Amino acid sequence: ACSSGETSNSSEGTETSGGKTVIKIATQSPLSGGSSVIGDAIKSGAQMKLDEEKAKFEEMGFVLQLEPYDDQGDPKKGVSNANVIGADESIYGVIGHYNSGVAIPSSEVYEKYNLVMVSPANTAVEVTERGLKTVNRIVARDDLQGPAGAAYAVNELGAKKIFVITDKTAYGVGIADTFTKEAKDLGAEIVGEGSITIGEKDFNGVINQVLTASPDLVYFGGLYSEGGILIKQARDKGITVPFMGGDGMDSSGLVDIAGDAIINTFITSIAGDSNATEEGKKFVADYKAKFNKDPESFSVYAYDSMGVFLKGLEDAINSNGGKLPSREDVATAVRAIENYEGALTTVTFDDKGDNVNSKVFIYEFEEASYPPVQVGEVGQ
Amino acid sequence: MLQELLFSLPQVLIDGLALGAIYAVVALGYTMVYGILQLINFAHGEIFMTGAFIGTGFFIMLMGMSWTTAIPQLLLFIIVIVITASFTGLIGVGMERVAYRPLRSAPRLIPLITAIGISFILQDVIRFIAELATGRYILTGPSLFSNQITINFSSISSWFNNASFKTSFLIVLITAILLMVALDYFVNRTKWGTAIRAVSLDRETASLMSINVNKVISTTFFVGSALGGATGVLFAMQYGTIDPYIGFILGLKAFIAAVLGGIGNIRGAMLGGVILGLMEMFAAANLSILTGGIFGAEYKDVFAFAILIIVLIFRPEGLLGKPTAEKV
Amino acid sequence: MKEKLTSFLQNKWSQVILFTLFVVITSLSLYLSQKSVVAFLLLLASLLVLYYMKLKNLTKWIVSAGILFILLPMASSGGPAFQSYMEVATMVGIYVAMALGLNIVVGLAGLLDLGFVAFFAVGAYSYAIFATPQASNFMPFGQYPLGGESFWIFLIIGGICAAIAGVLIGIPVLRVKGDYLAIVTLGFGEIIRIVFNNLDRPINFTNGAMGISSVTPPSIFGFNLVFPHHFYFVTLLILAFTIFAVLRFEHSKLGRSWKAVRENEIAAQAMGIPLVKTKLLAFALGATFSGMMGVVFAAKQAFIDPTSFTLLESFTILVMVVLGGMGSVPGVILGAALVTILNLQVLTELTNWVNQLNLSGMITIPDALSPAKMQKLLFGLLLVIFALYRPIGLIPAKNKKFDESKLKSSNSLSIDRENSVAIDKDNV
Amino acid sequence: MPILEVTNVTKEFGGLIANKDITLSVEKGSITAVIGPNGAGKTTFFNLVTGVYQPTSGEILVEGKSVVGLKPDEVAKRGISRTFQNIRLFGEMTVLENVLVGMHKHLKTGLLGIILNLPSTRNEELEAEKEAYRLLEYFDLAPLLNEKAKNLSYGAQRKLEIARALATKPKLILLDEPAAGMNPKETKELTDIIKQMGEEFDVSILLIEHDMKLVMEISEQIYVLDHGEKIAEGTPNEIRTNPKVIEAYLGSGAVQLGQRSEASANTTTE
Amino acid sequence: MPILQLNNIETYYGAIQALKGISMDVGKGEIVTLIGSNGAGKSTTLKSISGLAKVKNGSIIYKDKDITNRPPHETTLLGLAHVPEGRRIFAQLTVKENLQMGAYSVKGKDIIQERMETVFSYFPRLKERLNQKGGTMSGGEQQMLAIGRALMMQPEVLMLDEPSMGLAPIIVEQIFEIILQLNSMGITILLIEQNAYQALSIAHRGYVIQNGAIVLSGTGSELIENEQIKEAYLA
Ligand SMILES: Nc1ncnc2c1ncn2[C@@H]1O[C@H](COP(=O)(O)OP(=O)(O)OP(=O)(O)O)[C@@H](O)[C@H]1O
Ligand SMILES: Nc1ncnc2c1ncn2[C@@H]1O[C@H](COP(=O)(O)OP(=O)(O)OP(=O)(O)O)[C@@H](O)[C@H]1O
Ligand SMILES: CC(C)C[C@H](N)C(=O)O
Ligand SMILES: [Mg+2]
Ligand SMILES: [Mg+2]
Repeated sequence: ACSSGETSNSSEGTETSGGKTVIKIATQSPLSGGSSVIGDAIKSGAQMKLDEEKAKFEEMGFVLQLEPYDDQGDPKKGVSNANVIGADESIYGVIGHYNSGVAIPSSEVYEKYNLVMVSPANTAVEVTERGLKTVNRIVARDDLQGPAGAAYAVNELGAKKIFVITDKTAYGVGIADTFTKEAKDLGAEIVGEGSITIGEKDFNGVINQVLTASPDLVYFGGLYSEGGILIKQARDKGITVPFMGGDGMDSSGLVDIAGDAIINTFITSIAGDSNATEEGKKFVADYKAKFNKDPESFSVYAYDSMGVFLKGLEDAINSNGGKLPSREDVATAVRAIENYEGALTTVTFDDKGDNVNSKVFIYEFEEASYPPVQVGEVGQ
Repeated sequence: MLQELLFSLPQVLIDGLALGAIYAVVALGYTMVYGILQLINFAHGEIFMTGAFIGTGFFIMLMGMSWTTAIPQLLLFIIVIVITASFTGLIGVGMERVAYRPLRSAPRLIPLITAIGISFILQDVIRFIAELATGRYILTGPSLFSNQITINFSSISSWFNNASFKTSFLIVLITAILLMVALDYFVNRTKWGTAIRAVSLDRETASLMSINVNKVISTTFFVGSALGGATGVLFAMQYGTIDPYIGFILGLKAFIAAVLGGIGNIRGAMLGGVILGLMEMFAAANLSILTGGIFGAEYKDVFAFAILIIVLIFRPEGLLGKPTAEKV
Repeated sequence: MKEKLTSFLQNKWSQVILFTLFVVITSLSLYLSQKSVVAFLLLLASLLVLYYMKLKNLTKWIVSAGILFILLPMASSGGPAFQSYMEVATMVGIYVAMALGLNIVVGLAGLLDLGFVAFFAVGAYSYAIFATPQASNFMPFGQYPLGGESFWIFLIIGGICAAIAGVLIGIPVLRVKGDYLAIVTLGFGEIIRIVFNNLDRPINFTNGAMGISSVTPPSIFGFNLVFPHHFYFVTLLILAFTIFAVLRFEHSKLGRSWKAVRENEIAAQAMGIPLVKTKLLAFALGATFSGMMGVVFAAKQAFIDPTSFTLLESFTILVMVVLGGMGSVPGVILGAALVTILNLQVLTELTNWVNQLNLSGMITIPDALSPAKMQKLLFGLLLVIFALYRPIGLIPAKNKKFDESKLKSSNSLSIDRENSVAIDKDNV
Repeated sequence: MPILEVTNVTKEFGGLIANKDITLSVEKGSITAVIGPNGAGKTTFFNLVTGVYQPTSGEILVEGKSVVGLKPDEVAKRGISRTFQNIRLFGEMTVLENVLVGMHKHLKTGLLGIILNLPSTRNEELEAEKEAYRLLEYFDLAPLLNEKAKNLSYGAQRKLEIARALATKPKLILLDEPAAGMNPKETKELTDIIKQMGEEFDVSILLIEHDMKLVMEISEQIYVLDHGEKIAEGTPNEIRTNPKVIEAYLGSGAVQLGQRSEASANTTTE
Repeated sequence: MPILQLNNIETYYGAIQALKGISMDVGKGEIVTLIGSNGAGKSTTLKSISGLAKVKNGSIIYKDKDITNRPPHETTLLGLAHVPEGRRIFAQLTVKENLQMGAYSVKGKDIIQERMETVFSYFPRLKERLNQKGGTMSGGEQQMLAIGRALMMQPEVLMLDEPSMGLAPIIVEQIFEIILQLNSMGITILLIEQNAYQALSIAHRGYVIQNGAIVLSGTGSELIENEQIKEAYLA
């Protein structure tokens, strides 16, 4: 009933609006549940780019439409949505997801439907490692991020004894593994491995392990909501050594939760500072104006992901003589993109769909405020 | 191995006690409602969560007012916990009125459905309110009673490491003990307590003994929910950060604690809560040491469940529960 | 007037005509207006209407099979939403089968099980591990991944694995009763999930939290099953088998022994029913259906990880059973279908629709109240309303009605004693 | 050989000795009664025989084989069936289904037979239903076959329990106060049914009953328990006049008011 | 001037009408008995009076007050004690606690203790088993406990639903004597009995219920002599 009001023309399988062909782009991100703040930011970033480009495509005879989906951070929901998205032939691309755990199974579905996906946030190695031709991402992978953190920890912070904690999710375990491997290679000793359970608030058990092991750096693979509490409780227990984490900790929420305890914490992130470039600054200002709130670190990546996709779509339309291309064509065109200049990123995909220009940034919290100070940057 | 175990033991015991005390008081609420209606009130965890939010909200509000700086923190705490407990108590009573009372004669599992439904509703309503008021729903309250106290265990023997805790730990522990003792008195020493048991056994006959069954049930819900809400405040104070989803897991753990102790049994719930807290903390800190790294802290819940199951196999009525004698 | 209408509606033939009309209209509108979810749902609802019609059971079976196997796929096949309808229908099928399995345990045998999803997980993992290279981590012989043909064997293996898990979990049943049992099953459910989540070490069985991806799609005669409509038919077949079996159980010696144990354990024992064996059988059989659907699920998702098997999932299945009507096969089917469709389609569509309005600026909703976040609230509200409105379940369980005339036999033990009080020995 | 032979059976509950050194036997084809004051241990004795409780000491033989240590369902398979003092029907199941449950152990069908709905299964099922129906007819319950058991009147429930117990085709049936809650007329009807039942179904009967009219009319042998001990045994006529039994159990029968305190003083000493 | 009066009571269980207009009265100090076969509506009548069953039509007057559909916890406070059918002992409470429940509305430990002693004088067995769980008592012991529990309320009207069910003959005698004794102390008794003969022989008056309606009433001795009754209930 919900969409039955739309005009439809089932014989061709495409929808039209005012004589122009409708092209829909879906976003999939957690709009509800624990990470809905960032999920919202991803949707909004993508929406902003789409709105900006609408006029251009209108001239070419196409109406762009955003279809936001809520994957709830749940693989099952993501796959179920993916099937719905894949089946809707007027959808030509997906921007998403936030969680690799959702992106991996969902992309298997997109591949079946030849539907291209551009990810603004997924870092797990496996996302692009399965040889799927529709899967692309503009951010760095955990096997860049983890080692970058390890190198910084060992070389710059002089950590010799490291304690690694994970939240036992796909993301947390994935990044911690890459970190651990590199740290060992660099000569550091892993003096203990612990884990916490998502959703709990008392992490004293693992903190006591840390106390016993007395490391000189603690690495946490997980998200800010647990990370913040972990740091706070650890500091309460007198653990003063540096903490380090990955992009999952890159959120203003981390500071809200940990408060002053956040000082002496380092994070690696695949998201750069939006204000670093002129375009970025403009983006931040526009975003604020449009949505009446500050962008999250991933907003600009969603914006750029949408940009990359629309560029590919445009290329595909052009090479199809201005007519609606097939999904395969769009996927090929997106993969073929070189040196796309977004608001913050420059995108060139390699044959796996990874962005060769992706970078990892290292930040330090010197005081209890967000964003933290950038102390390093690693490219491929 | 033993050395490492002993080394962290004092701290593990303290942390386990703090967590256990919280489990115990939440478990009391479960046990009370179960005791009278044989209903697993799955929404109880959400009452606890609501209490945590109301309490934190009050703290934030009161701390924002200038005149409160003149009041000692302890007094402030008492005010907040009393107000919160009355609020959640009333929510509990309302919940019983709307969602459980109409189903008294329905099949036993139906109220379980409304309980789950109420849980979802409470989670989302609290989230709305928090998000509308503060822009986010993960809330961090003002830190109260955060002085660190260190006990010098290492001076007793070099086997032990020092243990430290915040003042809030003492407050949690003392409040929890007070609540438990008061409740224990209420249930075991007053006529109300026997009335509660009579109602739970046979409502009709209880009413023939001049017992106002509805009133007894409402009171039980009020007391149980007030306890839950009060614990929410304790929790928020001890751990600082709360979100609308803390109730589910914690509620579940508390329920397990109640079963471990013997569901329906007040002292059992307390014992179960403390044991569960200690066990969890011990497992989280030592499992990987004990198993040479094969099983890590991630198996702490498995450990806790395994103990529970073993206990139930050997004592099917829980640690302090009495076997229900059925005359054939 | 009103009476005429009722009598018209009571008449068998007018029912048939109206029903046919209904089915034709909904199918046509589904076919013509492909995105009409309403038409899709109404067509499904025709099965419910059919259930209440005054027809022979066999006729009902044939008609519903016709609708599900032919009409529904055909009517929805015409347009872009086809796969999404099939996806939803497949999920409905999976959940219905699981709920029917749980219904044996909870509804018939009266054993409250809060960890039922564990069996689903066991089934899913048993296929996923062997249909990916995962198995080569611990299997010294054989080549992995196994081909898609193995799927069919794994339907049985998955069922058996789940049944074994059911028996293992059921063993504490020997001792624990009532709500204690609930907590023990909950514990086992969580243990299984946590173990799957961590069994990447010391030997990598399950790939832990990372999950197992790229599960080989099933194939039949060299044809790969990948799209939702393929799985739709697979699910439907298994579901048909499940319903068939469950209905048989219900009114057999077995079903009666479950119910007897549920009603009164001591009396059941006195009638020679062994408690332990009867309960274990309920666990095992209930688990089997769940395990089989687990295999289908793993194949359909092509990816599984432990987050699909949480406690909440177990609760949801329990909600389906209780809401539908404990012990009632049609009730449980309706309950499961309703809850699944509500979660996967209605609430999602509703959110998408409000989202669209929001995006197009027709209405503005504050972020905190965004419809996506309302789903749980709505679901919760619906649960409460349903439960209050129909505390006995949507379609409560009915006892089998025996036909007296068929049971009367000539060599009756006693004479007609309607009017006489004492028994007259000579007449026997 | 007696169908049931109990020697020196004792059962303690904590400190309480509910059955003390009881020895008795039930002859094949007989109707035997156990009587005694409330709390004498009669029901406990039934529970011991049927495996609900295990004796603290002593031996229980059914057709010469020991049943001590067996679970209730195993005892049932040895051919012992019973009714309960506090009625235990399967309340949500229909009257006919209740009787069908009683036939459980005689149905041979396996899992496969049920799933495939084999003709043999269907036949067996139909036969069982017919037989159950015949039992219901016997107890005048046939018109109620599709009622839920819990909706039956008290008297009907008692009869249904007997019917269900008979459905197990027992060699020995234990009836625990079958006439409780019935009025004299109904009790009379029941007396006739029980009397006839023994021969009809080739079953020995052991019953507990406080209605002396019923007991005296149908029992061949009576055992009297008091405080867990057997204080007397014999034919109805012997029991009727046994002073011990009169004092402990029967009372004067026609006591007039005013003798109350004396009578109660007698029965409650020790 | 009756202490308890029922005017055309109609009571339903769902759609089933159990009472079809029952009118009767109980005089102060009387023993009144209700007889009738299984399912006639005897228990329902008592339930309607005490408030356990909801009366749809008609009124119940107790001591000049209309108590129709008052909840049980109020009617008991007014002095109407109801000993329900099937004893309904609190199985998990001890004998002592069961008795205490009977005196739930009574304040003062001494009074409770005093009443308990009175109960023990009727039923010494209860004193012996003070700390045994009610549920493990034998059937007869439970019946004693149920009556004892009601006596703890010191009611003005005692309604007994089949008190002799399951009791040894000697105890049945005692129960009937106790009923007489209680009555002689001024307690009004409303008695349901299967054993119509015994009930009628101690009752001042009796009512016969059939299918939810009263078909006959009269003094105890009248009814005992009645042929219809002899045939239907006295066998
Ligand atoms: N499970 C038990 N635990 C403790 N005591 C018990 C238990 N079962 C029975 N008793 C006690 O054992 C004694 C005998 O009880 P039993 O039920 O056998 O009596 P009975 O002869 O059947 O009496 P009645 O005629 O009143 O039914 C009673 O005093 C009773 O309280
Ligand atoms: N809870 C109930 N629900 C439905 N029907 C009931 C209920 N209780 C009693 N009835 C019905 O109401 C009618 C009157 O029952 P009631 O219990 O008053 O009979 P009674 O005269 O006390 O019989 P008995 O001698 O067996 O105790 C019966 O037909 C009975 O089936
Ligand atoms: C969960 C988030 C921190 C996102 C993370 N980079 C991922 O790919 O899963
Ligand atoms: Mg007995
Ligand atoms: Mg009655």
